[in-house]
Amino acid sequence: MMKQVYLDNAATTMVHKEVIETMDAYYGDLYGNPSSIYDFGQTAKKAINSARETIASVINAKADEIYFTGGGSESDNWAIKGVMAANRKKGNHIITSKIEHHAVLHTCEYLAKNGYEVTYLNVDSDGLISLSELEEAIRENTVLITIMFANNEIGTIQPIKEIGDIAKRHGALFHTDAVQAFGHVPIDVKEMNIDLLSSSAHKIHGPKGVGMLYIRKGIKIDNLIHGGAQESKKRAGTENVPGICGYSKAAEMAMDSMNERMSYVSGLRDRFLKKIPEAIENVRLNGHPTKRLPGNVNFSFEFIEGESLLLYLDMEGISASSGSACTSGALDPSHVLMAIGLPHEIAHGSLRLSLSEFTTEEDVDYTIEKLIGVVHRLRLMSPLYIRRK
Amino acid sequence: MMKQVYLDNAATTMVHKEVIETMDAYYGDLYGNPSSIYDFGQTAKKAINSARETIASVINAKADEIYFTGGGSESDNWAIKGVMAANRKKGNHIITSKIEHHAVLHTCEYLAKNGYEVTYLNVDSDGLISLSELEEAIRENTVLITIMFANNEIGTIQPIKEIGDIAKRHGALFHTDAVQAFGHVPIDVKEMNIDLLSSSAHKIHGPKGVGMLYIRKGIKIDNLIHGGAQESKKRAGTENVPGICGYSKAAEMAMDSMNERMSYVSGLRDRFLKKIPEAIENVRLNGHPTKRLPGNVNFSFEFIEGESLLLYLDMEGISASSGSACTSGALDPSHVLMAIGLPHEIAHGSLRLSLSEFTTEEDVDYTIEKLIGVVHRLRLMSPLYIRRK
Amino acid sequence: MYTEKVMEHFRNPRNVGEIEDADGIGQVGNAKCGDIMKIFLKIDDKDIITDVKFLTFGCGSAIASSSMATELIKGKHIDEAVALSNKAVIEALGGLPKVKVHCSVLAEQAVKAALYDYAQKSGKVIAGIEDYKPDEDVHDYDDEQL
Amino acid sequence: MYTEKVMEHFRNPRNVGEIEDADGIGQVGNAKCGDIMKIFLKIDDKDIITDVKFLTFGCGSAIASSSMATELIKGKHIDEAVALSNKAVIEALGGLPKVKVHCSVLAEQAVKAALYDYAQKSGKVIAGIEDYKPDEDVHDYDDEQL
Ligand SMILES: Cc1ncc(COP(=O)(O)O)c(C=O)c1O
Ligand SMILES: Cc1ncc(COP(=O)(O)O)c(C=O)c1O
Repeated sequence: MMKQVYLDNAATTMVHKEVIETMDAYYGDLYGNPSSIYDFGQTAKKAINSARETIASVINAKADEIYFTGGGSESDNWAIKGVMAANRKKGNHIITSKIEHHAVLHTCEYLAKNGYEVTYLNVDSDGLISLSELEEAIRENTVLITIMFANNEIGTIQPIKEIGDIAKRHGALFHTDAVQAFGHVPIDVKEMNIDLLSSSAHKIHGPKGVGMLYIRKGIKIDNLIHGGAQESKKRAGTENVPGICGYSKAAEMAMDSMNERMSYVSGLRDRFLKKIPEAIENVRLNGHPTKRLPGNVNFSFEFIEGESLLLYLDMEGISASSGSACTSGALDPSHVLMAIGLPHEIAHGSLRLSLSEFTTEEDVDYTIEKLIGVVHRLRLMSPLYIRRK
Repeated sequence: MMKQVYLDNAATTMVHKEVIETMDAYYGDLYGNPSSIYDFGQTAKKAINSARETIASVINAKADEIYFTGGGSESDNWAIKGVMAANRKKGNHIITSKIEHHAVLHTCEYLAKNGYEVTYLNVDSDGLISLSELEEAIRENTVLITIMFANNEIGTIQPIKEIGDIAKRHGALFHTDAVQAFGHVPIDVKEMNIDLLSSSAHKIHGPKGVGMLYIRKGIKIDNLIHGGAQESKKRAGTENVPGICGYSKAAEMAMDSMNERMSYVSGLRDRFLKKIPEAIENVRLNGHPTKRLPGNVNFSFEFIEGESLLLYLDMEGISASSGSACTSGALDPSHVLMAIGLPHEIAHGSLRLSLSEFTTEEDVDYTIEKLIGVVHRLRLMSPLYIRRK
Repeated sequence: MYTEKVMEHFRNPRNVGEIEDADGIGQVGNAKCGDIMKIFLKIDDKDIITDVKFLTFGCGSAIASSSMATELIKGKHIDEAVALSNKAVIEALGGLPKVKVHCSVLAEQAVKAALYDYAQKSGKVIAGIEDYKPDEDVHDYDDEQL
Repeated sequence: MYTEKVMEHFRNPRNVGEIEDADGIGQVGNAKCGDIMKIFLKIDDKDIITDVKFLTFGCGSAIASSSMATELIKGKHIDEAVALSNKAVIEALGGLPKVKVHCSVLAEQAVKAALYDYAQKSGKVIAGIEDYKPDEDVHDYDDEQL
């Protein structure tokens, strides 16, 4: 069989065996509904409450500040719509950045069409927001600042503690989309003054379709999903017990391995960051050189287009991703690459390699070797490259 | 080991072995993200599209009218909030019934606090709405009629086709919460003129945390969860591939066994309906005697309270549910039992037994035998019963 | 949900029943709210509670609270019994869920009601029962905590 | 996502490269939009396309469409080549995803542009190229279908 190298861990991750085992127990004999009073249901209830403790401990929150959801997108939507609806008396202004995930951006755009005001902060060429621009953007009626912890495409990590301080100082609430950061880098909601935080299980080798929203005690927020009394009446719906327990197992494993894993994975990342520019000319690193996720590598290769690059890599058994418009069927390349100032034609040729603890040094070297060939092949087909010669 | 009789299938169901196997494959090797273009992701994409076909076939819809969600509550919230937001020009009036699930009722109450108008239709003592009351309630500005297919507590099945006809005749949209009906009784969205329909996988031996909303082609609806382009841009979030495939497997099995299962399960139900009143005095059947879900049994036992009843049954290995206020920590007993006109003290003593294809005749007889003893024991403790003697 | 102690009292409630010739009978709660407790006292001439029985319509913790309350006052002097607090019942039960705390209040009130009845019938004055009002609604639900 | 035929042409694109002394050269698209196609034609005195090459900057279907289009016109008379439609390219590829249909349009336009260039240079009139406007934007995205 051909070598398989999975380098799209920012999209989704392989589920840990231990996580599958945990879930199977709850799919199998322990299928009770946690809202039921018989023994069988109470076992399920205990399981999700212990999961709540575990998840809370990852970000130094309290268990009763964790609300389980159906994923990162739901958490982002809930945080923003819920806080804005519950605080209408205070104001209608949101501050966010131009490089947020669509779960935040499209939510803000929807609110903007419905009577809310949104400021989209710029980022510099490394993808960092400016703290002074943020501070200037805050107004009397600013209710919420929502800035992602780490970017899913270029990996840049924002100065979260500083943003939290500014928010606190000005009496605005601070939500951070930590879907890419949770379990990958240390997070302390107390120290960083984070009021709300989104996470999603499938980015840390847990199941798809489960996530959580941390809501600091006392924050006013409307429900996004009304109904039953689950999740302290804040998020209705029969609890996804197996998913939640799998999420907890994955979080526990992520916590236990955090330090070791960070240094291992960022070592592999730095191998890519060093070797690719050495091996291939006309490449550009996207994202901050050091303030970036341990597992994120993002380069633009001039003169070629990302989708073809991905497909040729796929033929070599390498799974990766691109900010090219063509991969998504969109007209423009990724809004993130545009926001850091890449010209369209360079943005089209971007490649994201996202690593995990399962990535090996051989994977890295194999990928670089194949990448050299594929880029060369595509350039020889490219009118932009040929003209240049 | 003590005999275990699970009679709370309306709360949640045991997951089929075949469903767990299906899911494990997608948790395991096939963990790719369906939005990715490499082979690996495309396999996942094909899997969810084939699931869409299967689920659609259960209700005679088209595959592209099925949108996967995180469960029945999300589907209900989305249907109601999404349709009302997208059709504000047409009006702001919703018609629903007093016995809807909280996922519908609390959503309507939330909208009522935010500038919408809601009419709550009465039901008769069997739990049926009145078609003439419905027709009279429709106004110029009525956008949506949302009436559940079958009630989760008392099992009563509404005249759905007739409601669909009325909605169509008056140009209103018709949503039905079919969480309890999907896969249990035949549904044909075309013939019944249903515009939107909610379902949830864990009620048909599928996984918790997955559901769907059927949206008839051409219906205007806003997103509830904004973000990525998944689900034809209508419902953001990385698809819960294992959950969706498990849901599909469960739906397929439900379809294949529907006729046989309906007659088997309703046979057991009728055994309960016949034997309980024969064996125990001062009982009242709740819900319609014949227009009810195959698996639903609901009785009130005078002079006793539901939670104690459940706990004593639990000690005999029987898992069931009650509309008693005490089980939920609420002040009033279930709004459904109130709406069909039960006095408080009788509503407090209600017991729901919900069956499945895994229920046996021995289970029924064992339950009746234990029930006789437990009811007797509680009555001997009850000042209401003793006074009466 | 419930502690082992609650379940034990629920499973095997002590002192269930009536006392035909009771010296004091107290009933609190109502069927509408889902719980009624009725307590029967037999009191000797030294004001010692020699026997006590209860009848309860209510949930698991209502039954367990009744059972525990009767145990706690059995053989006690009425002055001790009147001092029985709902906290003592909760403590003896090893705790109650927040939403069920009213059951212990109900038990306390049922004891007081029976003692009040005894005081009325016997013409005695029991210290500590002065503020007892037999018809007060003892529900103290805290919706936030449900 | 792509048919086997598309993938086959993408994997092994035919006629990649330049023709040094081409009789007609056409280029369409732009880097901003993510695809550029350049087609080189060698045409003999009987107006037969004896050789054709392409260079493409673009996605998988852009490369496959270029490859297929060059195959479809190679050895053909220019009157036949000018009639090449994007539909013919799609058909020959066994279909394209809706969002990728513009790639086939681009291929059709690149062929037309090269023929137009040939017509300009040679002073010939090619029936069917009258409505061709070399600078038109050929993107026809249908956002609904993305
Ligand atoms: C009628 C009805 N609607 C909605 C729901 C909510 O479904 P879920 O728990 O999957 O969110 C349920 C079950 O809990 C139900 O019975
Ligand atoms: C930064 C970020 N936010 C939100 C999401 C959405 O999470 P989910 O797919 O679990 O809804 C993702 C991943 O897709 C992400 O990377």
